[in-house]
Amino acid sequence: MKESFPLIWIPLLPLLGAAFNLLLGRKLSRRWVHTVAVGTVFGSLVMTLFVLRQLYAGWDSHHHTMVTLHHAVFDWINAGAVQIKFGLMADTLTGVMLFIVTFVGALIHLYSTGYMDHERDYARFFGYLNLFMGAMLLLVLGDNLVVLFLGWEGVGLCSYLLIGFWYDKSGTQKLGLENANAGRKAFIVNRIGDLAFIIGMFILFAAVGSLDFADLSAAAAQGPQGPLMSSYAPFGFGPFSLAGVAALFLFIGATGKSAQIPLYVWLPDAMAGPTPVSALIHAATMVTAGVYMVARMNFLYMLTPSVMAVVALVGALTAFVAATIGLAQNDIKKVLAYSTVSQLGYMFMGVGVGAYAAGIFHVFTHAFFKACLFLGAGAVIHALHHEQDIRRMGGLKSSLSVTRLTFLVATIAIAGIPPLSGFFSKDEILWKAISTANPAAPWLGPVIYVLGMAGAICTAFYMFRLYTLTFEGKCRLSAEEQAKIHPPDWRMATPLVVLAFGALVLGVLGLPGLFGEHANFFHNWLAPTVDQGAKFAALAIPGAHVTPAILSKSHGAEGGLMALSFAIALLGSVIAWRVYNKGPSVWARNLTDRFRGPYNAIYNKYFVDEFYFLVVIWPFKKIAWLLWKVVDALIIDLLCVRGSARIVDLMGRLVRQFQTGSVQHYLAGLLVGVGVILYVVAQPPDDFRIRANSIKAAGAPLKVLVGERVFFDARRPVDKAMRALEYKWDFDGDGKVDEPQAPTQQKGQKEQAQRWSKRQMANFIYKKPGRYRVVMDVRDTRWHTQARETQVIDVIDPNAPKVPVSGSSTHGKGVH
Amino acid sequence: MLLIAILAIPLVGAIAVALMPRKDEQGARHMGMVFTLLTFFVSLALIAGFKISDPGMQFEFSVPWVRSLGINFHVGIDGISLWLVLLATLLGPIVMLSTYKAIDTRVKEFVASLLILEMAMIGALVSLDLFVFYVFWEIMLVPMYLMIGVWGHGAKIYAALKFVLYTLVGSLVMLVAIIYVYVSHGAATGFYTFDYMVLTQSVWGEQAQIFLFLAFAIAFAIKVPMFPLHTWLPDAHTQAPTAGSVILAGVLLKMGTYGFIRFAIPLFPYGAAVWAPYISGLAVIGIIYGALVAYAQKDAKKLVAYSSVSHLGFVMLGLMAMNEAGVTGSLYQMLNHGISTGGLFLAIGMLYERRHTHELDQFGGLWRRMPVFAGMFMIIMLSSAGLPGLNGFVGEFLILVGAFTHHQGVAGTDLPIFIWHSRLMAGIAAIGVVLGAVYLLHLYQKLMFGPITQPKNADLDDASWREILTFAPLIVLIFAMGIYPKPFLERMEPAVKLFLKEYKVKYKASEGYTGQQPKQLASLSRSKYALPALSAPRAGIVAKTTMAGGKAVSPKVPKIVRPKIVPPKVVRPKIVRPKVRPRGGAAPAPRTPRKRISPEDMRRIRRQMQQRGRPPGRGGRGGAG
Amino acid sequence: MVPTGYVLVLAAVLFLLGLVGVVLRRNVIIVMMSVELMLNGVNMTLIGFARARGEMFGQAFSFMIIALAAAEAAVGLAILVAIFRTRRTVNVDEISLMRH
Amino acid sequence: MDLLSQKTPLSQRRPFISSLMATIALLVPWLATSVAWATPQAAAAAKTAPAFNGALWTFYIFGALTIAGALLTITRRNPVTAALWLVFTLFATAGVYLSLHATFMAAIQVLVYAGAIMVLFMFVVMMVGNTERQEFGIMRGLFSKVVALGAIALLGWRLISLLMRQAPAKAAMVSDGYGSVHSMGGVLFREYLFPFEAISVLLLVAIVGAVVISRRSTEEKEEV
Repeated sequence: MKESFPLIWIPLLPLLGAAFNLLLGRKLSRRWVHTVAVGTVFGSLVMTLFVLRQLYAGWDSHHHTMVTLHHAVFDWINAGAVQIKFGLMADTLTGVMLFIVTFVGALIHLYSTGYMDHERDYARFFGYLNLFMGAMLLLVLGDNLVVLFLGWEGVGLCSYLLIGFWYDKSGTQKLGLENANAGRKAFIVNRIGDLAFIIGMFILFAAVGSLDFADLSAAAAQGPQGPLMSSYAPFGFGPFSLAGVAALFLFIGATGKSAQIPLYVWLPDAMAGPTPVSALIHAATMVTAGVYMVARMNFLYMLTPSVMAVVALVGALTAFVAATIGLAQNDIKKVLAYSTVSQLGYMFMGVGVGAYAAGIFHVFTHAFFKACLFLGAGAVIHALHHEQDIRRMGGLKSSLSVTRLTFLVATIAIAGIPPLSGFFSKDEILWKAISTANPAAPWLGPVIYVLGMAGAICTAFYMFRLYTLTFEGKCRLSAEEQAKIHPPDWRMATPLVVLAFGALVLGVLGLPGLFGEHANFFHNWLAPTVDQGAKFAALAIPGAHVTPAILSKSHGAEGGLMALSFAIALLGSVIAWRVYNKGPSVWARNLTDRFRGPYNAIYNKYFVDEFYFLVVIWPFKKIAWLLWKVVDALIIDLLCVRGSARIVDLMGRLVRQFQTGSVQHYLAGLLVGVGVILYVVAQPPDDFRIRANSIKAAGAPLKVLVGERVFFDARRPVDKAMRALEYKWDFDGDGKVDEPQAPTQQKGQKEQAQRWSKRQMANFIYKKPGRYRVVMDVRDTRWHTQARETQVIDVIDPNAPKVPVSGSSTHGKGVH
Repeated sequence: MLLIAILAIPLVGAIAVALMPRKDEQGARHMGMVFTLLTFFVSLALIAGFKISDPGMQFEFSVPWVRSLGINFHVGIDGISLWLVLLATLLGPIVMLSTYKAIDTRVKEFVASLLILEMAMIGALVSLDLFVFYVFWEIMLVPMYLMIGVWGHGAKIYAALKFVLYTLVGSLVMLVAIIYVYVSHGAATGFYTFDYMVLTQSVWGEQAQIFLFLAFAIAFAIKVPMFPLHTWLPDAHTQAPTAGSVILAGVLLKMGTYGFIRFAIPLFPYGAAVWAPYISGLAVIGIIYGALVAYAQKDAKKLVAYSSVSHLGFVMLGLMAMNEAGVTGSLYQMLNHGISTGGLFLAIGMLYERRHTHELDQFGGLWRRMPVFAGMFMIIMLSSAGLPGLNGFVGEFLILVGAFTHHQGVAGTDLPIFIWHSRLMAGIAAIGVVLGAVYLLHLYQKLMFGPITQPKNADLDDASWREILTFAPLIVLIFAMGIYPKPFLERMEPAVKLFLKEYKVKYKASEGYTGQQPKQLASLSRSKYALPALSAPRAGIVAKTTMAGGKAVSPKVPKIVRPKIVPPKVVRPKIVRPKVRPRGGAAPAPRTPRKRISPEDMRRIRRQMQQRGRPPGRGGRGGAG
Repeated sequence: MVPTGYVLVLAAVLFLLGLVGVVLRRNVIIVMMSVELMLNGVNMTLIGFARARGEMFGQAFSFMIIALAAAEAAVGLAILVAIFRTRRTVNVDEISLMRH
Repeated sequence: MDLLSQKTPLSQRRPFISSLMATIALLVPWLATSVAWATPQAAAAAKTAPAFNGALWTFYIFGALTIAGALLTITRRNPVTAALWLVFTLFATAGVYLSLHATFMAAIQVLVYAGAIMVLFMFVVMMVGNTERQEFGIMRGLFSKVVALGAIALLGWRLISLLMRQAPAKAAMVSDGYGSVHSMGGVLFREYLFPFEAISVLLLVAIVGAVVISRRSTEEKEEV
């Protein structure tokens, strides 16, 4: 851990350049703009070389040890458990990426000064380009996933800005929204990838508690008991190992960024941006970020063979599918775009089978020859004034000789014809693919090898088709267009030459095992960082981890396979050369006619864009509109909010009817009220009941003995108001008033009717047994109401013989 | 004293502006600018004087306001409310600056209401007395209502009325809860007070807490606004003037979330635990729903309004995650939302000043004409979309991490986990981040990119220096808070730690406690507010509130003794047998005849009375003889 | 000697007739007169009970009522005149709005 | 209730004379009986002679006249006729008061009520002028009228049925000075002193009120 070198300056320099250009650039002359822009990038390149020297010094090729430069800049996010520091680190893997980014970046900056010479927003372009360089360098240098994510989304932003650079044009000439849409599509697809990436980060954080690569690798090193190996069932789906789930989510993020199968749709549209942008971002640097991330997290991926299988398979599939689409494209940049997607597929195939060094080496070589191809195409487009359809070009080798030569070298390299770098890196990947055994998916090796080889043939074919249609044969341009062709000036030519030379020579860095154990410089260089994963995996999942099969020892097989891939590459190239030598050939025409169906599928890119539109974009728009109009406007707003207001209004209107203003209506209401109150209040009491001998059973005939004094009680249960009630009793049912006895013998029915007493209780002695009906009349003097209550009483003679009562008790006749 | 100054300056400003002559519009604007800037600079002193390590309340000031009810004008700030006050005071001058060209009718009244609104906002943020909080909460409505109703455009009356009524309904529910708290606390401890510091020391029964929290939650949920209660926001925003929208989005929306973190959760921890799953569920729905509906909008302001629903859904999710990362993240996201959405509204306001329309279709290709404006607008848009390196990302990252690690123990302790599937919710909320990018890029593209379609757009002038000056502080803050959030986070940290520690203590105390009356917890460490010991006779408030000057003032609150209710003794009426009056027509017994007075005697008596001044003549009941 | 029951009944009838007049008639003057009738009914009740109890209070009270009736009539008619002057009508139904 | 809308014979058309004649027809017997009653001897004679209950017969006569007067007051369309019939009713009521030994009240009734208040009514009626045609459509608001009538009927029936069934409470014996000015003065200036003063204040207020209201109207006249 050496703090020797302030690594922050490598990304900071381009960022400062970007700030300078974006803020002040508009006002300054072009000289200022591009000197600052190119200067800062070359500054970073120099610093990178310095770092590489230090790394080289500390690197021991035999014992696979290296030195890592660290630079903890400041505490970034710290809230309780979340302690994220903004730290940078540089080890051998970073070294390689740094070199690619800065070297190719510097060349492309130089190239851009020529390419964008007549452009109006000159400063803005270079501002964005520098911003991109800064973000990419941050991504590569970050020492924890969050800083990597910072760079990750930073480059996503820059690709959005640069793709939509000609924001008011469709394509390069006519006005329209296409470029802007392409930029937006790129950003959103990247963002979807980033969504998965961030979830992966959270899973790792929840398990390990930190996101620094050092801590993560330490957690991975803890073997089976480590946090990474604990079982984890996200969203209820089956128990996977935590490392597996996190790795999968991170890989989905990588597919978004590096344009693999599900999320590659944005890359072909990204060609809407200026060609140097395509060269830098969509060929050399940004798209390789995914591969770098997988390589950096090799310790995580090695723990989960199943996810590595997924990575390899997706890579292989992408390689093959993209290559087939490439066959049928007629736009020079579209062909190169699909070629990039295909080559990225190869890289993921490499890292997917555990051959991280091979994958990164392919990134290294691909950066050179793909950049060279793109810049060559750029030179052609620049010369032909934005003509991109290869069918209308042809025969440019005479006018653009330098471009033709560099383009040819790069084409041979990418086709995979030795001794150029392309062959070595691609062959290494194919060799590692077939020779590595992945216990989780034993069938994986051969399958991806076949896919890879098929992809290789197509690559060779469409690359040479592109070359021959563009440069060979007779020129299909109109006379005056041909006149206007001008060869690229030095600023555009030198990068082409340098890159072509790189493509030619760099193969030597990664010679296959055939040439001796330590011949592969690249493998040894990356070993310290990349092979950690293998060691941890052997510890964590003994026996179940990905191991290079014994086959890798026998050089014979390797040699044979190398010859096979060379033959295939040669075959593809020669066929393409023969077919398209004279220009768009008739043979190709009727071939495509015969296979109309598949050709159509390939030409329309398997209708993936339309599929996505139908499955994702259209429903999204419809749901959004539906939610707004129905849920928001109708249900919540109209029904609940306005509804309650309307109810109140309705009630108000209802009550208003009564306010007529006419006094007499009010009086009528008053009278009704008084009437009701009087009626309710002035209710005479009516709950009279007689209870005798305080026997509670109401209704049942009362058993009383002859001669026994019977007490009758007419008090009402609740009588707080002490009503002025008067009572009259008739005990023996003879209709005469027995109680109150008349004080004086007054004759006549009227007096009897008059006699009322206020006493509520009375008593009587029955002489003869039998059944009597006691009648009580009650009068309310205040309300002048009268009520009558009856009670049946059986008087029994105690000394009469017991007669078995057999239902013969006749009514009224007592038994004597 | 400092807080009182910060509150007083806008008030004095408002009065000063109100007294100015009506015609002097430019003078009113300058006066408004002066006062808002003054408030801002004074509030900067807050940061200087703020002791980072002290978790408790600082700059406290308490003076008895209504002695008989135990209401003290008790103000103070801690880590949680410090930055929100700063946000309010920062947005003040920015909004003032943006109204120089926007408002031209009744400028004087506008500036006055703006200043009063600022005072009310700061008041609500710093008040530590439930009653004072409620008063400021209501005062906030009035100027906002005026702003939307008077200076708004389109269906402004409807929008203003809907805004006020919606918030009012909520706050009335809260008032009921506040009163219940006041009474029950008084009844239990015999010590009636609205003081938040004292109330947080006692814990209510489980059942009571559930309903009380719900009452508070409704009021604050409307203000946040959370998913089903949000329909007032789009209307209020589209019809409000630029300044109104910025202040409404910048600070007023934070009142809801601030209310949750200051009052609802600490006072009723158990209630918070019970309702947490539902609230975070609604928050997640709000995130997705807000984003989707925002994408479908044709009106720029409506789009940004719905984006606020989505962003504040994040804040609520973080809050309910109830761990350090989540709560700090939600606090930080409140600031971010204030800045980024405030900025968005400023930008749309500037476009409105030029084209007098919010319709997205009317714009297109403005980058060509207004590159500087487009640049600034892009930075603000990206901050709102949560691009790493800008402020939005820090907040959203913390919230999502907090929500994601919720299951590893709430508040870092062994409390039961409130929210089931917290990881699923965090996953869905992360989708909200993507949708955020979708609708914001949609907005940006409709406004800025593409060829110039409308002829009127061809001659729009670029951002003037005044507009650049308006955006400058926001952009500086966006970058500063994005790259180096340490100064902001470290001041929040102690307060959040204390918040969570107390939450744990009170949650354990209130679990299983089903009593109606609140019970006090002696274990809470707020020594400064030692409540009279349970056994000691009910002394007055012992809250030694230290004035900023260090002089201990213990406001004497009169003891209200509970009336002793004596159960009425039920007296059984004795039945008195009425004296039976003989019946029949016999006349009543003749009364004793009165001695007849001859006329001569009458004359003599009259003479005597005259000498003694009594009036002659003899009345009397029943007349003579 | 008049039985109080008869007096009360007569008073009640008088009162009710006044009530009918108030409720049914459209002309404000007639309504006012009906009110006077009702007041007379009340007076008669008072005096009837005063006579029944042999005390003067009833009559004193009805004396007050007459004074009151005078005051009420004065103010009522003043208002009536004021309304008539502005609205040219004494019909109860037309005087139903505070402002016309 | 179409009583009002029909065209009644001659007496209606010249309302004034018919009501005047009725008043005079009432005045003469009333004066005669009151004079007869005023003398103490007659009162004492009436008391002692149980056979012919003079008071009862006066009550019957004047009671009937009161009811008739009241009925006619509320049914006349022309307010002037109604006013005069009201005067007639007041005189009849005064007669009833006489039968109840309330001589002073009878005088006051005639003096204040019939004299002062009815004069005020007549004055206002004259000023307001002929508002006969105001009496259009009885049918308006029929619903509330029917409701009101129903309520009155219910209340009336209940009230009267209760009063009828009221037991004939024994009326207290009263001295012959009962109801005279003398006893009334005693009551008014002893027990009822405060109400007496209060009612005078009320009258003052009423006067001021009436003046203010009517004065305002005169200003308008200037404007008009």
